[in-house]
Amino acid sequence: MTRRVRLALFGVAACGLAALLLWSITGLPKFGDYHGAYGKILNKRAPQERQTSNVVAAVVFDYRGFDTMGEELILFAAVMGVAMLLREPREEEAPVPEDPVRSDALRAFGVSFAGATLVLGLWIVAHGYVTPGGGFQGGVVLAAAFLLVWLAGSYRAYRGLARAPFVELAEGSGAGGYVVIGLCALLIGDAFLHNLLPYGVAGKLSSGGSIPLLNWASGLEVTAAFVLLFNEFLSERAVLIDPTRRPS
Amino acid sequence: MDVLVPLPVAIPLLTAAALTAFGYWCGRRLDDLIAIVATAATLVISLLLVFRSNDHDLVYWFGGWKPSNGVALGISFTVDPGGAAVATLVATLALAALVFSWRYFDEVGTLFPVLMLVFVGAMCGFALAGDLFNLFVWFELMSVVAYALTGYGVEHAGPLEGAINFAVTNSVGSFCILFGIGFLYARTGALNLAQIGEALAGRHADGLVIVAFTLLVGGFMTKAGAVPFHFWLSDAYAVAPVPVCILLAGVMSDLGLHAIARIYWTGFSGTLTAGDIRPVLIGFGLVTAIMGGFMCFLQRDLKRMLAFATISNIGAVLVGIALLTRSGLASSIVYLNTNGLLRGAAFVAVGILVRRFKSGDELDLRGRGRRAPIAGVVFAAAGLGLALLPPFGPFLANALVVDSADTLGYGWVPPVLALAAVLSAGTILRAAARIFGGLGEAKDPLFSHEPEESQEEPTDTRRVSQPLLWIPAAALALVGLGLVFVPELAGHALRNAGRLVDRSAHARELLHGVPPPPAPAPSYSPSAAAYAYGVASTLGALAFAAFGLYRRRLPIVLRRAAARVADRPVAGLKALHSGVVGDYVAWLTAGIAVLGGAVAVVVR
Amino acid sequence: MVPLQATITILVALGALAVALTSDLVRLVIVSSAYTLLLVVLFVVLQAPDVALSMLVVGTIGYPLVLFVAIRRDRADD
Amino acid sequence: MSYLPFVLAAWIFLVGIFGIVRSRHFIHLVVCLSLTQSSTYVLLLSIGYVKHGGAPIFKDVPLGTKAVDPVVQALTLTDIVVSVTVAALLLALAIQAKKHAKTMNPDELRPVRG
Repeated sequence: MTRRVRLALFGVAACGLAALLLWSITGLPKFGDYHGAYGKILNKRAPQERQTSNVVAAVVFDYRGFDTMGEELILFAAVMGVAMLLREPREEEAPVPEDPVRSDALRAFGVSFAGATLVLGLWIVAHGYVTPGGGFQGGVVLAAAFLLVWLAGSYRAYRGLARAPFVELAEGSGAGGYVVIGLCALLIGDAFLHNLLPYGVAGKLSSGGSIPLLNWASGLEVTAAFVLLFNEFLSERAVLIDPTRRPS
Repeated sequence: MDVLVPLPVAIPLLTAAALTAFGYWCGRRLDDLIAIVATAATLVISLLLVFRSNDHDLVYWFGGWKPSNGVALGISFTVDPGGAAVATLVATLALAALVFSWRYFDEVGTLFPVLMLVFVGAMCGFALAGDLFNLFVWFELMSVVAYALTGYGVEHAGPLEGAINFAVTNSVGSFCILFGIGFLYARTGALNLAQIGEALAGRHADGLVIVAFTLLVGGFMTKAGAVPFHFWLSDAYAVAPVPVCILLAGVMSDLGLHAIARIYWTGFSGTLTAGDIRPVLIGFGLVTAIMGGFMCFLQRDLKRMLAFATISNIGAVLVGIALLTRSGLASSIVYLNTNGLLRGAAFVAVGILVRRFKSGDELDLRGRGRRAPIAGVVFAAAGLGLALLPPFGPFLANALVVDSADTLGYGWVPPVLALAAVLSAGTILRAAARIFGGLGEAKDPLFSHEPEESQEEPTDTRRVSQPLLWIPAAALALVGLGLVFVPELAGHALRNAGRLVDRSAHARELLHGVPPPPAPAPSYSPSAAAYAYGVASTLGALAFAAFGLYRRRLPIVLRRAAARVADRPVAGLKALHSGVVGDYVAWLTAGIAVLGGAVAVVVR
Repeated sequence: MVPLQATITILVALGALAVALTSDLVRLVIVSSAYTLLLVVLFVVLQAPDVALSMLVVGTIGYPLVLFVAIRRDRADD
Repeated sequence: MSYLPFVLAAWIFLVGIFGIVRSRHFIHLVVCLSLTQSSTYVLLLSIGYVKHGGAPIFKDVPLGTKAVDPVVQALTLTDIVVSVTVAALLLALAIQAKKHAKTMNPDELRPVRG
């Protein structure tokens, strides 16, 4: 199929699809007139039942916590997939990138900036169920703190911070921890992912029952996944497949 | 609530996470072994769930969030024997694949078993999900793993192209699904499939419902590989490593259809009547079955051949579902399970050939397969099973379709299905005869290009012990053929289908916890007409295999006439499968538009 | 529908078109980052601060990085 | 006017697919795929919007204040973070295509098909 034919086919098809989509849009409730029961009920129930002021977090980590487990595993699997796809053949010795930054002042600035980012990330994770934020968003920020060390500091210092086996341990623990919390409820006779802890008082960091646990597990998982992802992309060598790992 | 229900998902996923966390400290071999044990445990639990859900569906609410006043607050798994059987199929095929791939992927450390385990968990979750968005999450998870595994052979253009085409088309398909979910959520305020069904039931189907149905079905057809959403499938399955193909072709494609059946019956059957939708879906199914069979005939690359055979089978399963009757649904359950096992067995046989002879090319392997007799027997047995040979599973499934189609006045459907079986199974038998019997000619200009040289090889062939190769092949073939001897298999399938078809009873059980009274399994025996179709298609497949082998010995007049009729369509069909992702996405868009237009016309 | 919502809606629509039509890769990164920021604003307007924060961290950290590395790989071998 | 955000979602969806179909470069293609995905966020959030409703966070406002739908936000929130890693997976494939097949043009990376 030539480009021209392809675009012609798409043009006709897209007109049909556009007509379908517009047709269905006329059946939607008007913008702002939504009356679905699910969200309304949760908005009413979650702050009382779960002592979480952020209902979105309650949905993510409690009412629909099982979805989040799946999403977390998507993240996990995608990063594992990247590691597999970007592996180097073992014979090829990838060169270690040189340290591009020469100015000590810049380094000091970068490292302190990384520290600030780290604190910000922790804060976003920690307050996820009180105010906007949570493990997913905060995890990305935490990974960015590591990235800043790479950008501003030396590659070697970064490798020291983000040693592959430990990042893998963190990633596996984050993903596995979520499942384990679910299984713990099963062990004590409740449903999978049933709440384990007392709820506390809404607005406090100790509120929300199991939500903080799951939140931190996700935060760990997302941080580790993004650090691994950045590792793979920046060094473009197989950090995960260490030839020393097994006698070959 | 049954404590076993979350385990088919939790066990493989937790094991995958643990292998990643501690992989550095645990030795090689151990991780393969752990993966195999975890998959075996998943298999046992899924099988237990088949039996436990025999009398009534097992409804499981995650987090203990039971519905209040008919509004689902949390996420449910709805386990019926059909869904549990699919989960069992997933675990069975994965077990065979992991045994077969012992020491196969040493190069990537723990990554391969980890990804396979996640794949298993995702597919089990998909098979059991009762919540539309949850279904979508598992869909995404299994897709992501499948893209990565397909692209395993990164040093060659084929796997990269296959994986990219796979990823892009399926992602677009998944966005269509998410759009459909959004539309349904706007209308019903629900994500639970049964609750959506309750909200839609009895209302007139307007544009929103029709388009939501179209987008969901179109998206899942992309995963299943129904024409014209199928182009990515042959590119991907032809290049993925054999152990991955076992899962992709054996069950992942069928899962898309499993989802379509569930979504129609639980969600839409109260508003879109079967009589309206039936012709549209049957049309898509038949075109898929014939097109897949025809393209199958043109292949010499065995993996690509089996990929098109998968497409042809998918068409047949889709027709079973598309009849929108209890028998049709029962047929699809039987078909999906037995065909999946047989296709998996055929892929293992191809894997044995690739490992032994470093080639997956029918012409190149001519006669050389005599030195791998077990692979030959498995391959031929799979071919005969897929050719609807009585009394095996595919025949039984087809028999259910034959009877149901006759009563609906669709008596012309079974002959077309039999033709599709002749085309695809005949081609598999042709390859079996040429490779393992040395029959036929050594060249055929009609065939597509020969496979790339990128056939993946194990790190060291000598270290692989032979039983690890042929035991999975033989086991899958035996289970696939032997499944039909389960007492009252068709009766159980019919009873299970009957529970899914009764939408309001199903919703009452799910949302209000009122289980329907257990119904006895009806007894079923295939009619004489069904036997006639079975015998005819088996003989037809054998004749077609002979035709494929000795086509060039036909009288020259006949061949010229055939060339005049067939050459241009053949060239056109080959050209359509261009391998360019832009083309595929354009076809996908066209497919959605046609599907939506057709549904709109029949409903209005 | 208030004017603010209408304005940001139209801006996002134009941004999407710009992303699809930009072929130059470096410009693409800039255009798609701008598009992401427009989405962040839209999500805030739609009263979804959590989602906006998600989009913000992803649009400023995740996407630019992987895109830049991919572009460098693309340029490296030419 | 009252359907504008939904039309926007449909528009982004179609424009994104258009970008994929006409793309001559894998990186552009991946960006267009993410663009298409963003249409689903716009759709879901617009559906859940309630006029004069606040964010579903009841920290400094009394309980029972009118708020938008929290469920659609939960669905999109995680998906956004996940989408980067999926895009990264595709880019990894594209990087390898460049390395081993020396092209990032989908039209050129084409073993003979049929």
